[in-house]
Amino acid sequence: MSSLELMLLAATVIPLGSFLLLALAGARLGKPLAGWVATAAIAASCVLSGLVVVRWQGMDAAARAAARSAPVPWTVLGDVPLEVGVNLDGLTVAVFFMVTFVSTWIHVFSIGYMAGHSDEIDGRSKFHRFFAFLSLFCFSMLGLVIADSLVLTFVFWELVGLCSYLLIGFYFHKPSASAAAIKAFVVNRVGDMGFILGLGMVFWFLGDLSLAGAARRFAEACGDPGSALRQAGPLGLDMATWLGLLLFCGAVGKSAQFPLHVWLPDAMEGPTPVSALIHAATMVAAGVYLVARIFVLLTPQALLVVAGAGCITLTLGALVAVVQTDIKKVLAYSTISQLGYMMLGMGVGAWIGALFHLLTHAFFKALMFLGSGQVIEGCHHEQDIRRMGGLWRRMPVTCATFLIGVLAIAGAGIPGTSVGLGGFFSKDEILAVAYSRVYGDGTHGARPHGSAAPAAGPWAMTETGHRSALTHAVPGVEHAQASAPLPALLFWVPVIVAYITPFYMMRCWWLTFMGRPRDDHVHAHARESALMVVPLVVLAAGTLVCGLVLFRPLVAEVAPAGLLAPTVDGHELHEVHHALMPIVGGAFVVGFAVAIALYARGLSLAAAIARRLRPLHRLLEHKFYFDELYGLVLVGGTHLLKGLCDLFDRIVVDGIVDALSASTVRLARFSGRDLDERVVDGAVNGVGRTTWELGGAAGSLQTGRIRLYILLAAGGVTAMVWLALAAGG
Amino acid sequence: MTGSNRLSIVAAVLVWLARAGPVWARGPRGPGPADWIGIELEAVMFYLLGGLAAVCAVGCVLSSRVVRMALFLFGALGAVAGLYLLLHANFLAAIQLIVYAGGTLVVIIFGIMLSSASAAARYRARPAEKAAGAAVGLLLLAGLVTAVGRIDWSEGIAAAPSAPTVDGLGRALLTTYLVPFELSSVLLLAVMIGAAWLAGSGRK
Amino acid sequence: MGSITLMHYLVLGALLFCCGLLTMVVKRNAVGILIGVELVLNAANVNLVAFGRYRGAGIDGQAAALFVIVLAAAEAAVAIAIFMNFYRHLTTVDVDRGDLLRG
Amino acid sequence: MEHGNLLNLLIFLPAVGAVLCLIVPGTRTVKVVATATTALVMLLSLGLFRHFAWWGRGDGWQEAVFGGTYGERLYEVTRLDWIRLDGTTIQYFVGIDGLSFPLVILTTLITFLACLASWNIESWKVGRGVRGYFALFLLLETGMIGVFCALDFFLFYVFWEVMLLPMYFLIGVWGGPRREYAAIKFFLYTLAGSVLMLVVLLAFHFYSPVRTFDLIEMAVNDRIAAVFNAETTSFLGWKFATAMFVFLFIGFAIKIPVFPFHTWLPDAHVEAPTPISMILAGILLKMGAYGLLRISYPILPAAAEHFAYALAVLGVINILYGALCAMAQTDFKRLVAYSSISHMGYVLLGIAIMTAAGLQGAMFQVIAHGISSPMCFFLVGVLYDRAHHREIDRFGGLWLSMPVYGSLATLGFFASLGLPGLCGFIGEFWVLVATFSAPFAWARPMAVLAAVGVVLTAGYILWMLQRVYLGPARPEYESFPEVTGREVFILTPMAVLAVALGILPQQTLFNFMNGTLEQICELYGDGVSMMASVAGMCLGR
Repeated sequence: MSSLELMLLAATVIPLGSFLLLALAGARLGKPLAGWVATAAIAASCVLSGLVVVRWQGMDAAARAAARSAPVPWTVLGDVPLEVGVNLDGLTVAVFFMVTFVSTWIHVFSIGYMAGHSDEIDGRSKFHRFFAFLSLFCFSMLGLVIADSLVLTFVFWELVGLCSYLLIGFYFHKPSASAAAIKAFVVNRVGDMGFILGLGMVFWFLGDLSLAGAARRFAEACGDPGSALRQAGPLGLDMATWLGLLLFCGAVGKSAQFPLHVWLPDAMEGPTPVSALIHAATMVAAGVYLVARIFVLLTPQALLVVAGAGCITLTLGALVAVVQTDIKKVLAYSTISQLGYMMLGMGVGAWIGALFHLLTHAFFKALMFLGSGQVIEGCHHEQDIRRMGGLWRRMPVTCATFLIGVLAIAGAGIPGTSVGLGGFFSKDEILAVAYSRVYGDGTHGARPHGSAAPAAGPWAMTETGHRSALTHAVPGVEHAQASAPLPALLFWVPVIVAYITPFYMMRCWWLTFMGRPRDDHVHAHARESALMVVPLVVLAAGTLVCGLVLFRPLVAEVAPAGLLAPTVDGHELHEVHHALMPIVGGAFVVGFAVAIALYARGLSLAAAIARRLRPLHRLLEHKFYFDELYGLVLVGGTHLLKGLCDLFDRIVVDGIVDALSASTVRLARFSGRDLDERVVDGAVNGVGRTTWELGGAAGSLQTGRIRLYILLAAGGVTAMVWLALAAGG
Repeated sequence: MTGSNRLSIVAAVLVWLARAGPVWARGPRGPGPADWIGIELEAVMFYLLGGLAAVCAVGCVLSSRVVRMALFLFGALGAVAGLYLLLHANFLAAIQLIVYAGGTLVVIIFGIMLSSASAAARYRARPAEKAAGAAVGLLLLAGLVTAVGRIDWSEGIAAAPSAPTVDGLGRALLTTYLVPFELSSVLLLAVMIGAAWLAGSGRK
Repeated sequence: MGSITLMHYLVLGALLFCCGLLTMVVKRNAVGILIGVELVLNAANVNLVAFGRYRGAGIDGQAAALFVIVLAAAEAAVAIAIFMNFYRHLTTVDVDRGDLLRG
Repeated sequence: MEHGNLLNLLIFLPAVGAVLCLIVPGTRTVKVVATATTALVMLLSLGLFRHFAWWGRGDGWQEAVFGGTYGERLYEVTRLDWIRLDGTTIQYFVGIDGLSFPLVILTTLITFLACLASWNIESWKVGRGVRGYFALFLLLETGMIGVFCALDFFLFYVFWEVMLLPMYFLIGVWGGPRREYAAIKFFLYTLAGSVLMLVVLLAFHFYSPVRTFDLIEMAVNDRIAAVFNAETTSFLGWKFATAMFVFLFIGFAIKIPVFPFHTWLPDAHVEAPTPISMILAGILLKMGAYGLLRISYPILPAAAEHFAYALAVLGVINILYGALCAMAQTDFKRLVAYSSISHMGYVLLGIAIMTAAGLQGAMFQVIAHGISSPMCFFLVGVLYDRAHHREIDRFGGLWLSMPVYGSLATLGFFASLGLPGLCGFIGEFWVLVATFSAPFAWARPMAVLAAVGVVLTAGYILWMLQRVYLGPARPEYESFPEVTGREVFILTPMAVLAVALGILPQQTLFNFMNGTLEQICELYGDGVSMMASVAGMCLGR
């Protein structure tokens, strides 16, 4: 293994060590120390991955390829060997650094935050348990990032889900928290069900479960017109598409895409740092990360589905976020919406843009969640923004850093220049690609990727190979679709939502920090905690600079070459960006303006509008009734089914057994003919019952009186004697 | 306790007989009054002892008090010991008396005394049970007697008289019957321990 | 009074046997049952020895009888021990009370 | 075939221990003797590793484990003539291969742990003897190890019955309130299976051109295979192979247990004392799967293929039906019992599809379930010892009052749920993936339905966890003592194995058994060639 791989591996394993230490001896370490152990662990990982980033930047393509070593065998599935290794490329390095960096500061924040939040339960401190789970999460997430095979990805994928479950349910004495934890896990499992089946398809058709091998075999199989992958499957889609779609199911669950988005808002029951780390910055982005990794296994139809899901999700999230009053719920729905943007980006082929957005989003969303945590902590667990207001006096740093986050998510920047915050570049890049796919000339599909396309790494496929594979594999309709313009909705809907995003974010910020205090009690006690401010400042700085400077090139260089969907980059980015400027450049200004206008004088104006649009408001307030629908149809259906099964078991199966036995006994008394039939039918308990009854009859002789036994025995002997005499003549 | 006196006298006689050996078996056997007397005496003794045994056995059945039963049993055992003498099994006769009268019966008496609270109590079987028992017993007896009577037993009458059997019995026990002999000693040991444990296990 | 044959002994044995059996059946006292058993065993012994005497089995019959006596003694000891236990548990010697094994 | 006496020792040492248990004085001594016996048997069984592990074989490992054909690589074989019939000889023929080896180790381990779990027998309040319990318990171990080691059908049958009776008494005498009902139900169900097996035993003997009870020879002898699988061989009007397969299947299905024959299991589990539940779920259920793989599939591959669809359907029904029923239970132990039914469905499904991956998954699931389900049952038992009831809805917040117990319980139930990194995952995943890629057209819908089971499993286990361990603490359970050292000692090996199996499936299991499983796959003959052609078509080669 190369030293880079070893460093990443070490950085992954260190949190695991921290987890074991805290799990076994956490209670003894005590309150602040346990937190610092976990923080030190993730900080060490962060330093290591920082070193990896630095070294990676200094290497040329050949050295980078050389740094990647062969995977080691893990086990065998059938006769297919499963191997594990470190998937060392720019994307891994970038995401790894992002995860460790954000995690480190969230850990620091948590020490401050959990000091007051972990002792609520029963007088027993769960402080160490929280950090143990957090360490386990870091391990799982980092493992997921470096995994180089689909199986390994799935393993860490589930572990991440487990940590999410444990952390959402951290306040498990609250029924709502444990219910939310279950919901998260089960909904994710629904997605994972598809993921498993997708892995089954990969195993079946490709016979190789490593990312690189699967991609290679996929290209080969698509190049073969007689391949089984080309056969039509259900719903008129071919098998290759189904393969990609099933794998995508996993991402739908984890990244809270429509229709499996329902778990994420509920997941806010967990402690706020958890919401920041898992349900905003890292874990939910894992779905997008997965799609990026399996991008080469997705056919045009599959990508269309991905884009569609993303488009629906981003709309849904943004609309619901508009009416939310819980500060964390607003952020949760904005996360859903942003994840939708990423998925849309993947679907339309903005591979780089989507990942870029993932990275920038991690920073500013973590920042905002921590800010909300600060607010909640400061306001004594008040989460309703309608009762806040005017907090900027009490929490100036939080207010400022939160604003930076809001600007970033809104895509604020000075149009026409390269001055802007994360979202300004990343979101607009996604929109730009969508634009070019919808209104472009369709030649992007064939355009080579340009200077950034690497020749090395598992993702490198010869452009001709892939393209010819597609043209051969997908003749006729599909080829036409591959280059055909996408539906215009895929561009216009996100653009419209890009106006909504600044609105609800500004609404949230304004209601929280600006205006007059609406609740004196909340306002009076509000204060900032020093330990918790530091991470805010660091993450705000990161939001300001890191996004564009560090990550985009790292990601861009691994983008799969020769994609059917174009990836706008470098020079071209600016071009399209400029072209789009009139459409979305001013979106954040408009959104902010509307929000401020609406809420500058408190809640009354908004309330009036809400009354006017009552049906719509209720629809949004109830999140489009998804929870109710699923609760009724899926949960209710399962409960109904479960009840039926139980009744079936009790009444029918056991009933048949018992009834057979009973009737056997009855008929046995009744008639020998019926007895025959029933015994042939073979009721187990029937035989038993009969035996039992015969035994009972014989048992009446069994008085337990020894004298009677002797008498009977003697009588038997007498009878035998006389019989013998009679027989003997 | 006249029964017991009578029985003890009989027993004393029997013991004497056992020590002396049967008078009619002494000396060379030949035709003559002595033989006749011997045969006659044997018959007399058989009917005497057999009758005693039978009477005692029937007494066992009929008496309702357990102490009396024990004494009747003693009588029956003694009578059987006498019969052993008649059958030239003098060692067995002695053993019968020593083991039964000296051992078993004492144990039984002890048993009766230890449960003295209810020893005197009479538990009577129900008449139906008695009737059924009597019927079965008599039928069985009749059956057995009929079966025995079917065969002419006179053929192999009176095998040659033998020397006192202690010597032969001892040899047989240590040669032919060595294994059962040893097994029975093991059994006795086990019974000793087991009976002690059983009798003691009720006490806590 | 003719000469005594094997039959006489066998009939006596049968009589003793039946008496023992009857004793076992009609006595509710546990000791009574034990006494019945002894009678039955004695009946068997009489037969054994008689057969040995009259059918030339020589010493074998006596040996068998000897073993029976040994076993009877052992049996009596165990039976009395059981009986003591029985009495201690149920404070009675009525075997009809010992019907815990009834079906 | 390497001869050895270790297996004889393993089989009969518990029987000796059982006799010892009957004669040593004092209940504590009895416990010590029983525990020492099971511990000794477990330690001795570890000696079997020298035949399968690389450190025991050195360079010859690969060949020893993966080489040869079915029945060639047998270890610790003892082969004695036992009963002579005319024309044939019933043999005392024991030996292990990769199929039985993990099961023997599992048996000795779980038995040892269950024996430790029996130490609080006085507190069960059944008022019955300690002596008899441990004697029967050890006798049961003899039967179980014997079943897994026997390679002669007759001997197999004998051990099968030997195992049945102690189980009947252990449930029926030391069980809960409805123990007689449960025991009788268990006994009659299993006896019904045994009777069918006896029919097959005799039929095999009389139809075979070579009079033998040797299971290996019946599988590999071409003359026997030709007669058994011929269309013209008929048994009471049915095709011979078909009839035999159905009979055997019903016998083993009762044990697994498969859907219509499963109702004995919840009753038996609920009434059985905790250690017996551990053995029942951990080992006895595995005998059905083992029997299928040892007898039905190697000897009657054609019939197996003929019934593959039916078996797969039953497997899927087991998975879904068991999960749904588990969800409906209010009794904690019943829930775990139904979850066993659900999990064993994966085993049946994996066996039914007749591919190497499926077999691997099924056998892994067998062992994994053999570790996780005793753990779950013991966890339930720990709770029952304290609360004296098992109503799920009456618990709550136990993780607060018993943090160590709560953590171990979470681990155990997540292992059962099939969380990656824990043992339950590998088996489920292998079976699902293998089913999806099986050479049967109906396999895909089956895989999809079976995958639904993954969600349902998560549903009922998490819901149970929520109701029992999470939520607000209840005052009546505040004072519950934390798990004792003995309980932790019992749980730890299972917890460690659950993790080890999940992370290192190759080193802990596949290395030992894949060779034999592939040999069994080769016996399928037609099935394998068909699979190869389909796979080749799929891969475009």
